[in-house]
Amino acid sequence: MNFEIAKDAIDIQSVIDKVVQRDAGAITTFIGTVRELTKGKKTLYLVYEAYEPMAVKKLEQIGAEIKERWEGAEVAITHRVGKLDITDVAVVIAVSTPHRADAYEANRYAIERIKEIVPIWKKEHWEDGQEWIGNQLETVAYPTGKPEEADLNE
Amino acid sequence: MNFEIAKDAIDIQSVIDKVVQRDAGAITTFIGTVRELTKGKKTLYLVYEAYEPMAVKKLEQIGAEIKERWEGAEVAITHRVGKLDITDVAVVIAVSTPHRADAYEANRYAIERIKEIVPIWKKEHWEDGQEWIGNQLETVAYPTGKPEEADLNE
Amino acid sequence: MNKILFFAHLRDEAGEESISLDAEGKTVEELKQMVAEQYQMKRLDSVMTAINEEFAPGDEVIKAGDVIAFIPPVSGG
Amino acid sequence: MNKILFFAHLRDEAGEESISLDAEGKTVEELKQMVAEQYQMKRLDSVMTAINEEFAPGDEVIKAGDVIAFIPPVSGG
Repeated sequence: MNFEIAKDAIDIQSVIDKVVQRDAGAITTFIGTVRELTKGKKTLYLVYEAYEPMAVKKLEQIGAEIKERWEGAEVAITHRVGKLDITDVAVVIAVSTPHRADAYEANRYAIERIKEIVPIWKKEHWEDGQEWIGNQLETVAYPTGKPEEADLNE
Repeated sequence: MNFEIAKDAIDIQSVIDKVVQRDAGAITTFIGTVRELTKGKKTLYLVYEAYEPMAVKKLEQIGAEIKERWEGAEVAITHRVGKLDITDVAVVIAVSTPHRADAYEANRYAIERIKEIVPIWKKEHWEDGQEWIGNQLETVAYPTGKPEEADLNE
Repeated sequence: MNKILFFAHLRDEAGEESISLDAEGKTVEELKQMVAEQYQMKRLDSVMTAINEEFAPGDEVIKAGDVIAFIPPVSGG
Repeated sequence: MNKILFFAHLRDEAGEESISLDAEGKTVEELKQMVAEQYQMKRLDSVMTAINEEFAPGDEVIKAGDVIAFIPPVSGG
């Protein structure tokens, strides 16, 4: 199973092991970690939620897209759900390819696609509140159950 | 010691651990592995040799260049020397940054710089011979002690 | 009957993980409007819809037994 | 005296990991020529030179005690 949703800490090496191949000269990994500061605001922890069966299907789709675009690529992705503390690993993407340029490009493609089509959401918890983060660019936020005046007039 | 030459197998996780930071949201790694086929020719194994003290200095220099260009970046690089078999890990580059685009770019920069300035050489061993590989683009090769006619006329 | 799944802020607004209702013959858009009124949900416009774990356009007609999920803008990664 | 280090194919050609000779006052280019003749090495043109573990230009003058390394095009990574 190269594409997984995990409830516990992700073992990075085991994700890498899935893409090792004799004809690969390069493996890239992307490790998304929980950052303490976003625009000066201090995060205490995050909670990730997934629509799990669909999320796995969409991760598989991303893998298929990559194999079609980058010849000889192997891909494995594990995304964690539940409560994550600062520096915890939320997602690991491993891509192997014969040559290194492809490994970087295909890996970058994977994270961008995750942020577009994979049904996973994060809720940020700060000292003064919490919020479901609205989209992958972190520009749209949906305050939990408490619409702001501005939202009502949108 | 974020910049090392290793004589034994590289523990990838331990390289990653060196760049974990509370203000990083992204860690990228590049893992260079020994590929079996290069341009249809079958490699049996590789031997890497380094001018070790200078290689460490040059890896440190690359780290300093990255920290100057990408704010908030942390970098760790370990390159292995000695005999490596197919799929063995030759080099691990880990870069953490607050935002993901930087983590990819800075990591890519590191591997390209390694191939330019770090005094490490690989000797490929095939069924029918062996050869010190001449440069990072793998376009110039130096047959071991047996110059070809073409080389003499260069 | 159809199962309707809510996630993220929609789950908080609905106060439910899922509901059951009969949406057979309705389009995705019609169902959205119905649910938005019933649960006083805002911003369903920016929410995508999945039928049986695959994204579906607003004019797709729902069949009996289809599982519908409302997918707010995602923020994984 | 100066220590001269060889690597990769140069080591194979020289048959030595290192040699000692007096290069004080010579430029890097002059030393290269001298060594190339003595060890019948080709392609020293494409070889870089390090003095005390730092790359040095061809016109740099070698001092007593400097450690010189000839650095063939690298192929790590």
